[in-house]
Amino acid sequence: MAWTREQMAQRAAKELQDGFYVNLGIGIPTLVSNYIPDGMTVQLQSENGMLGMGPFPFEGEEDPDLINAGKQTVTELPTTSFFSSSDSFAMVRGGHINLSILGAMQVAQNGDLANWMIPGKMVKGMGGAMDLVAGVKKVVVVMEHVARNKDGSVDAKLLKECTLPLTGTRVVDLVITDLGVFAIDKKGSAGMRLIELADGVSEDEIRAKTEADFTVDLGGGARKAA
Amino acid sequence: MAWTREQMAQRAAKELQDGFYVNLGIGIPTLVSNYIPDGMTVQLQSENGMLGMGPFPFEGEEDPDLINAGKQTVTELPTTSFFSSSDSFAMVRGGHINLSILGAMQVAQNGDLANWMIPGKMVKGMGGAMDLVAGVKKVVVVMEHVARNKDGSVDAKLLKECTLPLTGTRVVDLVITDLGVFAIDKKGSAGMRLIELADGVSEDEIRAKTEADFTVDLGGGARKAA
Amino acid sequence: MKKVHPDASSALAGLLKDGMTVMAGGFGLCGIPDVLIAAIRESGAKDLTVISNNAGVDGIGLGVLLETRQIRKMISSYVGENKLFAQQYLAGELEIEFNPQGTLAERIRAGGAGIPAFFTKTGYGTAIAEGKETRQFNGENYVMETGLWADLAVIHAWKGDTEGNLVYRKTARNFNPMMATAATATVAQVENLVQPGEIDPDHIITPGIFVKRLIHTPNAAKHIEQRTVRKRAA
Amino acid sequence: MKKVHPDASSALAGLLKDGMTVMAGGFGLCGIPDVLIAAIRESGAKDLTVISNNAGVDGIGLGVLLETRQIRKMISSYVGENKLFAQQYLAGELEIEFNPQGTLAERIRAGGAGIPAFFTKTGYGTAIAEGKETRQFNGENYVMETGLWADLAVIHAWKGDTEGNLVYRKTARNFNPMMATAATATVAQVENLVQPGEIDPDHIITPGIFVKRLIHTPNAAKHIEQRTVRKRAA
Repeated sequence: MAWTREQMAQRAAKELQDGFYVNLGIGIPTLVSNYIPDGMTVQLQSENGMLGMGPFPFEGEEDPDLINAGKQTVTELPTTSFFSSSDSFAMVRGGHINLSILGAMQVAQNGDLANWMIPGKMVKGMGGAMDLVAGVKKVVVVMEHVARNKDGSVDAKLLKECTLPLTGTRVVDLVITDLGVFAIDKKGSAGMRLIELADGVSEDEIRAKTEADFTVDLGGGARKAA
Repeated sequence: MAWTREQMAQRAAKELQDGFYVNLGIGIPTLVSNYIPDGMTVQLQSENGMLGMGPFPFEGEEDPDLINAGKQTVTELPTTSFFSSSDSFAMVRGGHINLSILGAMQVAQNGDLANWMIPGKMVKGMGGAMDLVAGVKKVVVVMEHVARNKDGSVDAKLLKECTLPLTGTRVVDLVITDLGVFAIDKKGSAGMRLIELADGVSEDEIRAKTEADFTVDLGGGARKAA
Repeated sequence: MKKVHPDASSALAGLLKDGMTVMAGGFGLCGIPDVLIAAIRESGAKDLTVISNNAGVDGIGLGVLLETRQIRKMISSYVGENKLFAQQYLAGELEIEFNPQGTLAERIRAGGAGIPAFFTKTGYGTAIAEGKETRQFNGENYVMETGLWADLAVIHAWKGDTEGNLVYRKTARNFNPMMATAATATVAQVENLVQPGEIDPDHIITPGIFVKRLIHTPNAAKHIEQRTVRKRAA
Repeated sequence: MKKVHPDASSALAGLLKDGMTVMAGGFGLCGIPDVLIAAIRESGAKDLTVISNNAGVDGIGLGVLLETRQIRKMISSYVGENKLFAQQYLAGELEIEFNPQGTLAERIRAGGAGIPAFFTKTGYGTAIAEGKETRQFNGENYVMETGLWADLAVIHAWKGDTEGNLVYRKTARNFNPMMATAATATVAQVENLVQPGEIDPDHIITPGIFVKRLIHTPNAAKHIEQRTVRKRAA
């Protein structure tokens, strides 16, 4: 049984540490904020110019001047600070954010990431994604293991090489899918390692749905797979 | 009769225009603030992080947190804003300051300026001078026409080429000395022009005390001199 | 020097021309200079290159300049919310230059700070780096990006004094302060107009030197793109 | 994560080592982290490279680290007020790298912003540009300068909350905010310590992310280098 979106978010929350400053992308990454362990202090950064992001406002208390990078109304906390876009990305680019959790279309075994455009479709733009993956110390991708097409076929998303235009090269440290968790040696040559399986998911299932080469290291020694 | 320091400052004040943002160096340039014409609004910038600098404080009202770039106690005005050193020099380097008035050891006929070090003597540093002359739109030098040595001899300060280490190349627009005023075509090839004489000073006196080549343009047509 | 003007048309008088480059502040619909944008629409100035993180939505923000086809080119990081934009782009009527959001912000900051070029990791090895100089520093790969400068910047601020000193409110700050520094003329719309001295000088984000003209827009409409709320505990 | 420490020695514990690079905020004697500097002196850490606009005066500010010969090299824009500095320099005991003040400020800002190098007009054609890459952009000449990063930054702020959010007072801001961003560890001394939420989030200059530790120094001495006054009208 694969992990649900909530379970994937819960797994991603295990990457948090006390005192971390974290940027969460839209979609499943946003859910991670629901699983910050009690007693742990984590400040969320929103790249449009806010550190210390609070939850959505109560109805009737929305403030048009207080939004996150997904343009959603949010709230402030006692720890909040506001700053300009250049100061915000100085923070990102300068390596001050501990962790970025975001979605992806494709991840390659060397840590390459594609999540901003599909050739032939209308391009909306990369927003802050290229800056985040290039600048943040640790980058965690949370995504479905495979892409499901309208005709019912599936495409692998964990690849030897990305086929879509890249968001960044050698930027991903960890990939959490509905089937398991992979660590990537993005600066070195050790490639990708399968380090966890979702409940009831087998190595064989993962192998069948993964194009990338990976070794297996499920708490024991590493084994070569794929 | 050569101009006094006060008269040189008065002459420099004629370069001010309503709405100008101006940076004044230490020495005679500081005196320029005494001659801002009535009804004209000029904001003074201090490169340590202040725009809208007021006069010295009344005795007993000095604030250690409120100093100018010469480390002198100053006051704030209703128009004042404070900012960091990087924001301050972004303002300078970005060409937002209209006018910089500063002292010099030597000025060359192409606009080269030397005012920060004398080889063989202890070097104190250039502070913000190199940034100011490179970044500010118009640079006015106010200085004695010649340097008087301890043995009574004099050295020319307006030169064909500076002999001291440079603060900037092709940066000076106007030189006001105790003997007269020179305009410099710092970006072009027209060189230096004598455009005003101090009261009672002759072209001959200036020619004798100036090593630089210059043309003469005292309200009439330009004439070749030196 | 009187910087305060009675309305947007007066504040923009003499500053608009066909083919010019305009920076417009805001992120999404937050902190956008909508009153000044409306006046640009009224002016009819066309063939504009507009530098703005987003392109507004249909009928709001820069969307109103798309309706009248006054924009020839956008330099943005994300334009996803605008259907008219997509139409005009696919019809070849509109050019787009995508910049990563942080690169865009830094290019504007650099333009205003007299820095013609800088190096950044962002976009190395991607389509964004194509045709650009790359270089290694300490074993890491970087792309050279250039500073941006506009003929005109239109920005929105929360409060301004008559000297042009500005402060911003919450995330409505975004691109406004950098854009104020990176244009030949900057015009600001402020929700609250006060006298010099009424803003604590330690709180000023944009010193008046960067603001050529300003207008008071106390009743400018504010829009929410994604209204997200939570339930109150019962 | 408790950021507030009881005293300077505790706040610097584990962060000091011989041969390290330290940034110290302040301009002249204004906004200098003198309590933290005193603790560096007590620690005895030596062979320091210190990045600071000035070198203090004899017996005050960085001057106290010159007395104990803990500084091997200074990166500064102006060191004119310090006799001990001149002595040690002329004796060959102290190295100095002069940077134009704006270049120094921008190099620190760049280091903190992940920018390894940038171009500036400042110093083109002077001794400062020797050995550095130069390049033309739009017909103007520029020098390439690199970002700076330190092992430790010690800074002074007017007010800080326990999260490390900081605000500065008047011209005591100077180099402190950039240095906070450009070091592996930043330690701040604050004149006023408050709880999170007591500083308006629109007024915060240094967000807490940049501050690893802080101490409360309500009684730190402040010094005036050039006491200049005017007469009251009779």
